[in-house]
Amino acid sequence: MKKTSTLSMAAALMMCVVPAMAQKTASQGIDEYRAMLQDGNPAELFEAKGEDLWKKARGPKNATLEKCDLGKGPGVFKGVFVELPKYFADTQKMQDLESRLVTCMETLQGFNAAEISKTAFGRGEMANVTALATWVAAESKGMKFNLSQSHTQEKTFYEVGKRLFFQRGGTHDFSCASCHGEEGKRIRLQDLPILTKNPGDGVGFAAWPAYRVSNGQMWSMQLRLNDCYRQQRFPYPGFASDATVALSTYLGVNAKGAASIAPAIKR
Amino acid sequence: MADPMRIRAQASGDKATVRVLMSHEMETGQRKDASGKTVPAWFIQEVTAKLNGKDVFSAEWGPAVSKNPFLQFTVKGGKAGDKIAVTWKDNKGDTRTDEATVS
Amino acid sequence: MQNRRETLKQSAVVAGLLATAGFPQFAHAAFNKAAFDAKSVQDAAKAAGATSMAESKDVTIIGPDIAENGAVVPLGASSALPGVKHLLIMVEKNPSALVAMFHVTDAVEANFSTRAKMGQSSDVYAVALMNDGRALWAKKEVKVTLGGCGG
Amino acid sequence: MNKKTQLVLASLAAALVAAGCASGPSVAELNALTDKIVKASFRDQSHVKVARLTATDETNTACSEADVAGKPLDEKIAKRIEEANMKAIKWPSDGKFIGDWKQGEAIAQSGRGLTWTDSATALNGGNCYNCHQMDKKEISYGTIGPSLYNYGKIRGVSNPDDPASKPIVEYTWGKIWNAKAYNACSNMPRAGHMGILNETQVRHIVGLLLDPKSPVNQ
Repeated sequence: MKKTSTLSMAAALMMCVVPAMAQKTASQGIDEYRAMLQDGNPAELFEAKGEDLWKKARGPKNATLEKCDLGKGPGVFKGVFVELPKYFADTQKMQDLESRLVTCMETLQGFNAAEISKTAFGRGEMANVTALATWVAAESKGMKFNLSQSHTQEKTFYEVGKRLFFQRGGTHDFSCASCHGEEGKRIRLQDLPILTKNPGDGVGFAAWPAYRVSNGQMWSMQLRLNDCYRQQRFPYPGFASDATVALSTYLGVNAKGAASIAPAIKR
Repeated sequence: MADPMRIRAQASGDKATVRVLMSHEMETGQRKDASGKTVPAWFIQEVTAKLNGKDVFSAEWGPAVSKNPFLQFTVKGGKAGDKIAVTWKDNKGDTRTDEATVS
Repeated sequence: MQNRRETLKQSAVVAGLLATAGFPQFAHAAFNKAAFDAKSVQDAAKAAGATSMAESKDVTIIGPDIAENGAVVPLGASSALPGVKHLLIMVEKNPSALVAMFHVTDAVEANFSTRAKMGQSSDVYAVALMNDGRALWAKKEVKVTLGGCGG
Repeated sequence: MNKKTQLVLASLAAALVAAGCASGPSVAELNALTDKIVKASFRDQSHVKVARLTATDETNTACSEADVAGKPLDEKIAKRIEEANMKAIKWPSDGKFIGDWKQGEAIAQSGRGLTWTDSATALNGGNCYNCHQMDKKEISYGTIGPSLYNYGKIRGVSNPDDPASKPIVEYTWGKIWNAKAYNACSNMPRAGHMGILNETQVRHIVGLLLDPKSPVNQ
């Protein structure tokens, strides 16, 4: 059976003109809703918990995290968030905020990093990693993203991250770019940030960790990426795996100059 | 043990606006878990507040208040330096009190 | 000199006095189960003590026109009328309408905000329950949209 | 597994430096490294297997590569991909293209299915509203794809059974079944081809788009 005609193709193209007027009130309404939620972001609850966890002696070694080196020297937490992921010489690895916190929990406090990485989001020590990440991120609020690209691995991870971003697969042929490759698009009523360049202050990479009102959960960047991959119908990305760190590197480098608003409040 | 609340109280003129975030699941009792079992209701039922030790506010809540609840109220006569203490009690009898200073 | 038993007895009396006479305006702080179990706006108001209901311009309900997610819908109720005893926030189409009941005292303004769960688009109500038993209400419609990927 | 891959990578980088290659790894090396990282980072979860990534077809690999390069797909390859996908389209077994628009609307609304948190056996949704406007009453629609409001009406389909409507009816079926038959690197999933929707469901979606009584055409 032979199908398509150029005529129907032309018709398909013609319908691309979208009436935007009727939508205006809906998106204005949504904006108003979001504005109402800004005052009183429950992420503050997790922020407070994270700060407490940083200072508390815990784990088999009964130590605090106050000597943790998140990239700017032991104990420095201001400004580290907007420079991660980066290469760490001691672990010889590219690490994002969460994987680095887990490293500190292992080396300083004696926790088992592999065990933590296997724990489901929101449970046990993983929930503590998220709270810590929320607090550390909050300590860089308003600062601009500025990831290093000086180490070979930092450049290589950017390139790998770019390939992951455009990788089509799964049952739906989706890649990250299917939703985040063009400006001004929406899924349902959600605006989709373009992530191949700086999408602006507090958008995309500069908004997470964020509190999700739809499920009342605090979501770290690792969970954000994990759920993107889930909805892409991809298989399960390991926590702080090279793939998620490489993708974060790509997004973080692209976000250069964007001011962080993390922790944000999201749908 | 429940996590601490976040209380912000700000004086302006002759009153203080109090904003509270509480850490609580607020289970409706109508949700089912993965195995199909109903998750029992678990929610804050009573919220009270004291200004410098004197009762000023009370409310009753049902399970339809959102998870990790937000509350805002305005205390007459509240001024900078005053102590505001907020207490919640849930349907399991668990309770928590936190205090903040009006700024 | 008091013996131990008498001391106990006396403190029990003091506690009893405090409980009943301490703060009359907090006498109804116990959880009103009937009101929160009631299905409709009318039944919830009745269970909270309303004897009549009327719409009023002096009661205000604040909420968004559209909620991006029904799990968290910011709602506020207020009234400048004298004689308001309780302010109630209700969602008509929830399984039980009553979300929150705030007790108005001399110490606070009759102006409260919280956030509610909404199962679907619905009218939301602020109901001011007056000292004389009248329930004065205001309502507005809140549309709840399906966000995200519709999963 | 993290460490292992990164150590491999480190030695690769070291080798490149030793060879005096200051410009870093080549495109082929980066592609190979990405494949390695994908294999090491993703795992099976429930019914969702890693093979969904590693065993994907030329349509996806070629389009991904073009996207990374930031260039459109080579015309010849695009043509070959479109032809292969066109050939793979299954037309309705009973010749009936138009289903029940009401059921089509429910399928269009649903974004469920095929994630690792979905049941492996439940019927999947079509995800249509995620990207397209359809029924005008639904304000929560996406804009990744064009608006499909009045899809049939605009194309002059007043009776889908009329032979004059045949090209549009068939194009609509084909586009839903396998969008890549018409545009090799389309963002649109291949709903029938990849087993997202079954034949009956595709029929209902075609009904939603082309039935003059469907809210899409009001």
